[in-house]
Amino acid sequence: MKGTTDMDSQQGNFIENIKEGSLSRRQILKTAGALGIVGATGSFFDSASAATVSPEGYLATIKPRRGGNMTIGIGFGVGASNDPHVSPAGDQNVIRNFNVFNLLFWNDKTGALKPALATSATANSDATLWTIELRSGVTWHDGSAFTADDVVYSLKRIVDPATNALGASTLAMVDAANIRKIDNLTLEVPMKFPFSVLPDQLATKGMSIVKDGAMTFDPPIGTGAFKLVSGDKNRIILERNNNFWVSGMPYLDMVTIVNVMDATARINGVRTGILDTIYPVDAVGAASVAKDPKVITFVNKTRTYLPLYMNAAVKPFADVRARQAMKLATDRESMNRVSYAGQGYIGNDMFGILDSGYPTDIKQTSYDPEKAKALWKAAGNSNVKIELWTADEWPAQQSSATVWAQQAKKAGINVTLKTSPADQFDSKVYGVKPFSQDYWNYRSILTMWQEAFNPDSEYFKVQNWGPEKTQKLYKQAVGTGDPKLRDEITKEMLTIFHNEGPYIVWGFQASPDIYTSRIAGQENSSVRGLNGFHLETFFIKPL
Amino acid sequence: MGRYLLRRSALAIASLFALTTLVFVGVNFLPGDPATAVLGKSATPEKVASIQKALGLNKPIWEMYTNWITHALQLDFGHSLTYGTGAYGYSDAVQGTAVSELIGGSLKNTAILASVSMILLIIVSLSLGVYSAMHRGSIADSGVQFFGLFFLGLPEFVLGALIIIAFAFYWPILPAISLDVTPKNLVLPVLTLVLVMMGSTVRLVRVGVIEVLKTNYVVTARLRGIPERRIIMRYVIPNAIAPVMQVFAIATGLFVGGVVVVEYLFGYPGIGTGFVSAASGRDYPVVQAYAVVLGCTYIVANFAVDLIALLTNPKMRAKATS
Amino acid sequence: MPVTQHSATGNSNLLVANQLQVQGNDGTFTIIEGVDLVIPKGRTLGIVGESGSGKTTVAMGLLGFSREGTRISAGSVSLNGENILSLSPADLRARRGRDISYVPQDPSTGLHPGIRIGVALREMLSVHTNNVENIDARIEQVLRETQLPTDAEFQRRYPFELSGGQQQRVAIALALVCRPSVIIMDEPTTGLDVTTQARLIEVIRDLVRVNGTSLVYVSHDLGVVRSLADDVAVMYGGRIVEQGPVDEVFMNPMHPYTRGLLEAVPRALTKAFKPRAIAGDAVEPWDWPTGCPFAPRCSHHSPECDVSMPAPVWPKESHMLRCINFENALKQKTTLEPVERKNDHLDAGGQKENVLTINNLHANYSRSKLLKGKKIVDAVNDVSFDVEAGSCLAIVGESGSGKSTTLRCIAGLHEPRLGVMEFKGEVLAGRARQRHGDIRRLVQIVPQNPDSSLNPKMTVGEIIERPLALYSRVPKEARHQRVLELLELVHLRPAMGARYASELSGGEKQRVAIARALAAEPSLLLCDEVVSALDVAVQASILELLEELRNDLGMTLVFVTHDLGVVRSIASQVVVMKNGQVVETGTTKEIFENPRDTYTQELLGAIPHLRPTDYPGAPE
Amino acid sequence: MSSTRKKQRFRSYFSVTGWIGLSMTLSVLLIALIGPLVTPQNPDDLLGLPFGVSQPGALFGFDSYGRDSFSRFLAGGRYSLVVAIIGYLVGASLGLTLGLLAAYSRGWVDAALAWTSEVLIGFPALVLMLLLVAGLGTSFWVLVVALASVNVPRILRIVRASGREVRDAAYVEVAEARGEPRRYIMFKEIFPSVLPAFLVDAGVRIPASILLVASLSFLGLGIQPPASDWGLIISENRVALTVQPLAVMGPIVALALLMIGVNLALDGFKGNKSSYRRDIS
Repeated sequence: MKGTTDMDSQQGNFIENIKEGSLSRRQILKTAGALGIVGATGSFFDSASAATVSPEGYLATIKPRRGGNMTIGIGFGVGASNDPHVSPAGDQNVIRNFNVFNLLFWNDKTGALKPALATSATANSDATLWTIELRSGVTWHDGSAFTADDVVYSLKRIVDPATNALGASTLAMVDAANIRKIDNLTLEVPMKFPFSVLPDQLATKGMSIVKDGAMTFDPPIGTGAFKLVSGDKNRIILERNNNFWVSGMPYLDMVTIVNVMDATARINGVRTGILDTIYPVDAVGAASVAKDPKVITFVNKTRTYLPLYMNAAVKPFADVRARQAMKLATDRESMNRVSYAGQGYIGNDMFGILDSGYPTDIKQTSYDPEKAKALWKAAGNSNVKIELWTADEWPAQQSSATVWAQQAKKAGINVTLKTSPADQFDSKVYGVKPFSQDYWNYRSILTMWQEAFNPDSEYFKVQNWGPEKTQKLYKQAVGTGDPKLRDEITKEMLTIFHNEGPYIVWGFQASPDIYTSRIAGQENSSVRGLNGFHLETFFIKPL
Repeated sequence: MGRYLLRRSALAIASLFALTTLVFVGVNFLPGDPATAVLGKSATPEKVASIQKALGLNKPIWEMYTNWITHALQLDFGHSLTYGTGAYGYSDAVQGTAVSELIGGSLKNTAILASVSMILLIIVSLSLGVYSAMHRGSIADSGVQFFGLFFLGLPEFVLGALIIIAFAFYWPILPAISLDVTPKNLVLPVLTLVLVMMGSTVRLVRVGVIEVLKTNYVVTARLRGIPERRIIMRYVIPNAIAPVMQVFAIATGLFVGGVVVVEYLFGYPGIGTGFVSAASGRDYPVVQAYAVVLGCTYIVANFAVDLIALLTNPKMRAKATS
Repeated sequence: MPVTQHSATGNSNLLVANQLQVQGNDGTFTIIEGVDLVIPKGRTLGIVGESGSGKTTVAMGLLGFSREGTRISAGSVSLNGENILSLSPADLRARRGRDISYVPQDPSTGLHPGIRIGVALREMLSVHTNNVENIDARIEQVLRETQLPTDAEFQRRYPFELSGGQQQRVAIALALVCRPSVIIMDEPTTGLDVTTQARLIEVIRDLVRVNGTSLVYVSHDLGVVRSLADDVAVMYGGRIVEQGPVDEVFMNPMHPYTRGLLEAVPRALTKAFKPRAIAGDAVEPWDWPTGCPFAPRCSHHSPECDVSMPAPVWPKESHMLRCINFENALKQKTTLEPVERKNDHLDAGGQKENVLTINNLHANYSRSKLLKGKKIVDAVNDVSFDVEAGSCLAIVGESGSGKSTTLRCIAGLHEPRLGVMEFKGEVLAGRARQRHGDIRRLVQIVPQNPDSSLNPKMTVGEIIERPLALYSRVPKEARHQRVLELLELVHLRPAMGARYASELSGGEKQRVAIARALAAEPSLLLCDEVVSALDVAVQASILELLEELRNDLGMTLVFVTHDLGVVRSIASQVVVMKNGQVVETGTTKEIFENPRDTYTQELLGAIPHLRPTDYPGAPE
Repeated sequence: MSSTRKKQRFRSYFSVTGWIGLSMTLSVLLIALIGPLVTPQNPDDLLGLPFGVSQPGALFGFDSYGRDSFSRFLAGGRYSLVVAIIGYLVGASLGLTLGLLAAYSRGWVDAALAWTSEVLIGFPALVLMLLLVAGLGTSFWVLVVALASVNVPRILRIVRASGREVRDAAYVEVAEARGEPRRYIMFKEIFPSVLPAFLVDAGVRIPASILLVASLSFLGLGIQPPASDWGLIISENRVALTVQPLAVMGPIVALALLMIGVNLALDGFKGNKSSYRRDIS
């Protein structure tokens, strides 16, 4: 769709300068997501018939105001560290880091790349040197000024092996030793090889900008909309950063994030008004509150996806016909219905839906048990037994796997569903078992490719698929400064991926949010629920 | 009596020692590498090595043990692998949050939940148990028996859910989840725990009291014309108390399990929640500390019960003194 | 309705029970029925009977009390002319302990373990009297009366810190402290040593005489009742079968049951005749026949006996009994054989052969518990004696004398610390398991308590068969036959083989235990208080059996007992023990007729005995 | 002993409530055992809307995935029942042997066993199981071993306690005096008397084991989806207790009936009339 193309329009400038305050609420409202709020009376499951209210209509009547406290219930994942570069992946960490620290670029609710601490990033003609201009007038939570030194320090720290940062491989193309400050608000980032989509990389979650020299983060000093007041393993308290660089925001005085491990307890919390909202909500949870008039339900049609991966280096998945049979044995509608209440985008074994480089003209693969059976047989797998490993780690993970196994059996694939305890999935299943599940939040097509499908990618070993022709295409894509050409190349790559790839991408996550009626400022985000974690946009409804 | 106390304490300490050893051995010999478990999807050989170093896994087991136990004796259970800036052993300079600091708050919360429930449980089971033993066969007795049985049949996770529906949805007077420790927030978790445990304890108290009522000295006291009230207060309860306390001590084991489930159900910020998440996150130092704390509860409860028995039974007291 | 002569004198009758009946709550069984009792002021009534005869139920019924699961279903109890059964619970409670008091059977369980003696006495006074002033004086007085120490230190003691005799005196003091006009005592001396019992009986007798208190004294021990009571009621199957002044009833018993009881009592002070058992077992409440409960065991049984419970008759003015055939029965003269033992003659014959020799035996109990240190209690201290082949040696002594420990050493259940035991010339190892197979077989033990001597989960047949299998003396096929033979040997019906211990009476259990020992074909049979837990009527039959087996099978018996009467009726040789040491040994004749040691003399003097004239049909 | 009395005793083996309890217990066990064979629908098939309500052919409506709740209920009892029973049996055989050994041995063997079991009991059952399952995964045998290790020390304690009462009984001494081997005394003389206490304990412990497995499933660490299991069914569907209660009611009621039934049966068993009469006389 739109997104990056807007920014790519200026010649030589990959990124459009964004004026101060351009990220206003009004603009957000204009570009609101495709799907509206499900009214309080409508059921999550028969929303087709329910009256949906357009976000403009809903929000236009309410003026945002300052003040108030919002309590968010989250099942705290494992561990917590205020160091944004090493913080584990648990939602509580991501939300805290995202709101205490800032990235240079971030995705808005449509997925469009927007400048945050940077105002622009400009590459030279062969995309080997990037010049990043920084926003002026930004201050750290301790009152000191934000400068290029902070960014230089942060990027070097991320890449430094001693830090053990989670995002190190995301910046593998950066020649970190030679990152250089030009002036207080400008720096130069040299590349190891031509790389034209650096801003996309910089918008991923591990790229938080920390203060120059920061080693310990108790308390964390960031530039984000909120300051950390306190945080332990059960409760995180954030308060408004009055000097936040987006004027007028945030609205809330305080945000309390509490640990409620049990999903049912979280939902009970919203239904009884103890929690204002929770994250995440799955289809089952949303269904259980569908008729509750005290709860507002939002459905975010996101670009997050939960593919089933096949390790292409392992029998029977080494045979492309086997992989195709598996894709044909997938009843995407059923999986979408059970896991996403029928509200997610149906997947066509490719990622990057809604991006400009996504091929929309490829025929949708649909459930064809007969053809699947024939292909599976042709690949010589009639008597092969396979195991599908799942866990209850991610929303919809278990339900989608359960449905898949049921449907695949009907297509003659002898599959057994195996469930691992959630906490052992990462270590004992993911990348170990040849057929299991993966979870990817939104990132651009090329960033995704860089993380998983080049032989030197961090997660390549999980599926071991990456034919030479796609590797060549990838090099071309990141080497070109022409966005149109780049889109053409990614379309070609994804077509190959669709035909031969190791992923069964059966759908994109419809992520419901539920709120108590006092909360306003909700938006539909195609990135993730809870306004894509942009807590600065929430406010308390005036009485 | 002093010598008896000394002996009993020695036994308790020995039990504690055995328990800690067991915890250490149990946690360290469980299959699965804590380093990869902690790091999950992002494990690299370097990160694994640094975690192993932080945990001291590269040292011989006996050295790990002596190290751990000497620190544990000083209530130092090491540092968390998953909490704090230096968690995950990413840096040599900083370590994760101290385990004692990490579990301190939740321990207090659980102590409140558990002791309020236990005290209430003791009061309720004693009064209902004594009453129904004294009025055997009456309608009230049958009622107590029936309700005891009814609650016996409902596990915590069912009863808790039903209680939430009753008192937070249909009759919304109490919070459905208990995010912090206030009297109002304690009501439903405590109610759940007490009702679930009551099923068995009331019955056991009743049986215990009936045993005492059958004793020769109670019959004799009646025949000496001692008033009924006095018989209950002076003859029945003091003699029923020791065996009944034994019941409660044994119930602590069950009780701790119940606390874990109830905390989970109500989102209560206690060690139950902490234990489950630390176990699932393989934060071994934290798991060890929790296991020691939970085990201690039982040892301490038994110790307390023996003390009560000692104080209420002059015969034992005399033996202990001699 | 006049019951006895005394009842006519109105006022002087303090306590009168009229047609008292106690039933199970569901009404399916009756524990006592038609009980008429009169206790005049200052007199003592003894109630005697076997266990299960309902005497304790009567005693409690006199206080308007019935045990859990039972209720007083008919009759009245009047105290000073007032029917206490119609009183409100509170009024009844106020009478108990103040006007009529109770002394329980077992003082060690009848006293609250956690209340100090002084406190308990004070409690009685504060509950029952308003007079607060003289409490201390009254407590001191009652302690003196019961010959207990009066000092404050004693009053601060707990019951467990007292000896058995002291505990019972405290129980009596509690019953006495409010100066009731009637005291009910339920077997207050059972379980006490003879010497202690003798002293306690003195105390009771003095108290009753000095205070003019009426006393109901329940006991199974005819000797005790004989020495203490003015009147006696004999109970059987929940009814009073004979009643009258004690002299009259004991010297002139008319009911076949009373006569049977008197014949069954083993006597220490005369060798005139052997005790004789009453055939059959005592009847239990739910097995009551419609007629006379004693009829099934009665040798004068006639068809009319089974029709209904015989009505009371008064052959003499004050002598009541319930039997329709008593006149016929009285005509039949009983013949009793005198005590006579083979071994008495062996002494003279001089062909001595010792089966067992005990030399300088020392044994102790060391209790070592984790972290508790060792505690050594001397139980047997330098004991030596010989047992002649074919004889019966009795070891007598009071509790704690070491008599049972000595026996357990011989049986290989307790390892002696020092000393040598020789059996047929071979040294006996301390533990049975270390002993040579044949020695293990030849020495067998019959334990004390019939209730725990048989495995309740095995049938009688299995129990008796086990030694046959263990020692492999009998081929497998023949074992069943052998079990039947052994049952016959101990006078049990073959059908008993299929029963479980819980279905047997005490006497039957003891017979099975003996049969089990006999199955090993032992030459030495160790009997540990084998009759002490049995009713007197059954006791005699077991003694008869042992005597018979010894004569027929040529076994040697070592018999441990505290009952001198039993000793006299069975033993040829006696070892008297005290505090772990032997104080005197000798033939039965020597010990009983010419005791040399003062302790032996004391023991003999302490026995509450029947009088020579108490034996109907006794040969002079 | 008359035959009428025997009959009376037989009839009074269980009181009326005891019989009710027994039949409750047996019917739950029956459902659990034959349930999987008689499910009207395939319990894994997606047949309706998630949390769809009751309709013809779907008596209890649909569960969180749209599967037939009734069929899943029928299919959901067997596995945890089998796990619980095998886990119990493994634990019981070990606990019984060690308990008898402790009861008979006295001395240091007894002290060591008693003390070890006390220490092990110090670990709350659920916590011990969580630890083991966290380390070893959730396969059938891990659950069995975890349950067994929970049960061993507890059974040992009960067997030891009631064995000690028998240990000093005269008939055991007589057997010792006869020179009987240890094995004979433990298993032939002592064990039969321990049996009633052991069985009463079994009656409580087997349902408790079932409940423990259910609690574990509830916490997500026991039997894993998509298996149908009562604990899991409750865990998966309790969120909709207000919307589609029928999805969870089957297992809830079954577990409750099982626990109540077992307790009623045991109470009824203890209230045996002949022993009551023995008390009186």
